[in-house]
Amino acid sequence: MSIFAPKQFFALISFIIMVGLVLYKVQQARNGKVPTIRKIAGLEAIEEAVGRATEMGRPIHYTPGTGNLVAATFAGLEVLGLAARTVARYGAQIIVTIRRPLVLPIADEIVRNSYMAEGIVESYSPDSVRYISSEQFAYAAGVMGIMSREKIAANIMLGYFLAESLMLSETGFKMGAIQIAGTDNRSQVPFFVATCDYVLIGEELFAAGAVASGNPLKLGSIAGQDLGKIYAILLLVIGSVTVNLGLNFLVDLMSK
Amino acid sequence: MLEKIQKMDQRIIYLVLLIALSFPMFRPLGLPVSIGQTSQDLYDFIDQLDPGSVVVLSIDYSPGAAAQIHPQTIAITKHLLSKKIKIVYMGLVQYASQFTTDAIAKAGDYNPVYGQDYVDLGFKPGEEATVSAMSKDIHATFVTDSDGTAIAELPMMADIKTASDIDLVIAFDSGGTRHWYVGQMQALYGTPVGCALNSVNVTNTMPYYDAGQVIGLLNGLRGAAEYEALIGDPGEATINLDSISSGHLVIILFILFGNIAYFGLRNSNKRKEA
Amino acid sequence: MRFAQAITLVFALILLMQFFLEVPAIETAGGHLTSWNIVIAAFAMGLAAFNLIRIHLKRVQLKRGNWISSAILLIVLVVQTFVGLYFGDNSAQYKVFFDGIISPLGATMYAMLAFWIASAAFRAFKARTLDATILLCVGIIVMLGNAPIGEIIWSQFPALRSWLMTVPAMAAVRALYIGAAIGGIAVGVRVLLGIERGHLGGGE
Amino acid sequence: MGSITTWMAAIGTLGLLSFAWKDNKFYSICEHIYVASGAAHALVLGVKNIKANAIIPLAEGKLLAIIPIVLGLMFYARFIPGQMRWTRYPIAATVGIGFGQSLPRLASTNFVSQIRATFKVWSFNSVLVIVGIICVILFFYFSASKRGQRFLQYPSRFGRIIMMMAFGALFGNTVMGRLSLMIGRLSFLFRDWLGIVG
Repeated sequence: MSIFAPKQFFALISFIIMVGLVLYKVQQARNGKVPTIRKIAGLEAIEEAVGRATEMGRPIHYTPGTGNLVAATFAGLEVLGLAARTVARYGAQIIVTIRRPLVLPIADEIVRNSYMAEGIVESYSPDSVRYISSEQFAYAAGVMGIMSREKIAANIMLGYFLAESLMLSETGFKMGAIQIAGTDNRSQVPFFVATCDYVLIGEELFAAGAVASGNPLKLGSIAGQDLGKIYAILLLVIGSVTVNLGLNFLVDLMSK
Repeated sequence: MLEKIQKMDQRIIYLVLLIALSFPMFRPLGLPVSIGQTSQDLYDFIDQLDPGSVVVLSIDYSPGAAAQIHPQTIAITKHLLSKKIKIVYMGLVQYASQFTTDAIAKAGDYNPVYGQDYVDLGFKPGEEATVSAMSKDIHATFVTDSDGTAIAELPMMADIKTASDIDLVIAFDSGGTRHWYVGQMQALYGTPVGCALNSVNVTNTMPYYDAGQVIGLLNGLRGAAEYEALIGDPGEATINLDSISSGHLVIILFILFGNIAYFGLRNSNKRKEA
Repeated sequence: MRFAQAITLVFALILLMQFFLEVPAIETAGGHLTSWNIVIAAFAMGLAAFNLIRIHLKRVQLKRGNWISSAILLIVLVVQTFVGLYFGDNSAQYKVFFDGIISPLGATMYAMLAFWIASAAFRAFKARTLDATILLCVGIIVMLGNAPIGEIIWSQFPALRSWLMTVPAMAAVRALYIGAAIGGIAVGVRVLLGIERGHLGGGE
Repeated sequence: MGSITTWMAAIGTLGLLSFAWKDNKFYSICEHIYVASGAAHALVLGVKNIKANAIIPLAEGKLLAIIPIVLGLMFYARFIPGQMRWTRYPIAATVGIGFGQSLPRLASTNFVSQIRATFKVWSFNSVLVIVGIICVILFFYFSASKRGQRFLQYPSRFGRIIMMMAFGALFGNTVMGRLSLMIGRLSFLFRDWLGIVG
């Protein structure tokens, strides 16, 4: 047992179980058993937002959040690919703003590939993906300036956000932009709920890219995610019942 | 009229809010602050200490949390100096000394003598290990004060050597240093521990207070204002708390107006349709 | 593409094992990876600076929009970088940029949230729907529980506030934590196994 | 009336505050200075990090330190026409490292610790917390069948109510903190800069 880091034993077990459940459903999907996944309202709205921006001849602002390369940032980048393809198809203009230098080349690659996938790589402008500043609020100040001066018609914010969430969404509101936002940071969700037209809350953000792609394997991973929820609920119920019966085995196991 | 409120320029909100926040700075409202039990306990504990007792103030907050905690430092410093209690300032977070200097300067006309009435041992890295080490031997742990003067040359430190010589430690904490004082000093040596916290950290400290491991605690700006009221010397926190009150009031009033306008308009539209 | 995908998977597995297991060799390898990441990120910063300079230089050359601001940006960028590299980032010279620009302006941006939160509350806190009504009522109760003025109105506001924070709010926040863990792991599986590879130049 | 840095800070503060009134030239200049300063700081730290984590170890004979330098340089292949594909290697590396660092923490602090913390002796509140958590989790159930959806209808509606209560509470609770920050800035302007308040 000594090779297991103290207190992480149960986290490891849970991690393996959750990964296993996702893999199981992905495999099922690969074998042709593709699950039906319910729609996510905010995603449907992306096309509407892009369409409206095209009509108005104004750009769309997109940010994959201000976090490092964590899962939420990736979820934001996954959706960026789809949003950028829609933008390319409509011939609209997208401005992607970046805080973390590492995210810059990835976002750039994704947007360029989207244009390539639509067969119009020549329409891709290298100025569409812009690094602003690594300092949290300098990034916010810069983006607020861009939103206001470029007169954006749509504002899409999907990823990890801190206090800048409200700075950006209030500015977007003042510009009269359609706003679609999503984050896994629970303390910022309330501000998105208060200011945006569509909000992806927590988990919906992680599922968004997969759902929007329609890719069967990705849809399978969402069904696997649902099995993970059942696992969590089972733990909650069993743990709570056993503790009240005076049995502490699950608590002890989880503390390992 | 109702329509105007509905579509009101946001800037009116900003302006009114700005005025509401500034006004108390020029003319304090002096709204009464009820004293919470946790603040009262900390005050009472310090108040019953004899002159010459030793209190360690561990200045462990970041500049970001200073708005909430620094007024607590000033208020407690005032109380201790007025009771002629000896103060040992130190810090487990790097900003300690700048706050200490400021607190002494703002404490008023007690003219404490450095080395006799108070000392500043400054920032000491090492986190929990430092607390453990100083509990056994303060002189060996710190060696010098924040200016580099040997502790042995500071008269008041002659009698302050281990945790048993300390009558109270207060952790002014925006991170997690209070856990170390409770774990290393209170649990092992029985030294009383008090806490001065930013609001975020209060909830998870309550178990210590309930268990008696922490004798009392101050909750953010509000706690500071309560302490200012207890020592009868309303200062920055009391004034700022007035600003907090007027700010909240303005926001709530705007929300109410917004709702009145919304429902008023909806009803009048319905009537028109009917 | 395959090779790149393999790099992603292997690096991730090493760090996963470093977290859960205590094997000295993996400990060392994980330490290397962490410090490599810092270096790679620093190189990416060069790319970012290039991006920033290109966009603003173009604006200055074409005298487009508020090109004066862009020119000022370029000057500050060059001067501060020079001072930081020449005198060091702990020098008194460099501290001027920190105390004069970064920290006060950061504090101001942060403080302006007071404005944004007020106007957002004015708009959103309207009893239009059930959702908005709950938001409105709970929001106001908590505000009144925080401000001393609330206590003057009704002495039980602080207690009610604390119940709202520790029971319903905590339940929802915990659930979001748990959901985010499960969702994050699913994203991880998609990326590590190459089901999602937009970032590596792969299409659907 | 303070030093040069106080004046710089005060002017910048007013510049940013002016955005609340209206986007304007003064704001734009302050914004660009701030953006530049933040980027320059990242650049300075970046150089420092390359020195500390790659150049110095390399000079000490730790040859492995060449790897991140090579990977980092591959980013710049994008400027050579036709060599774009090289940039995918540093990206692949950082993505792997990023997920390797963040995923286990999700399983540990987000998942296990949060679940364990709910195991409490039953009371009205503790049961409400558990029921609330389960209903919010079910609110996000994506792959329910038609029958499943009917079953989930009520729990997920309750979950939504709990969530809205939480958002209201978190929103309301943040107001105090944000007002404190603004009070801090105002007292900087009035006390430290203008000196009109004692």
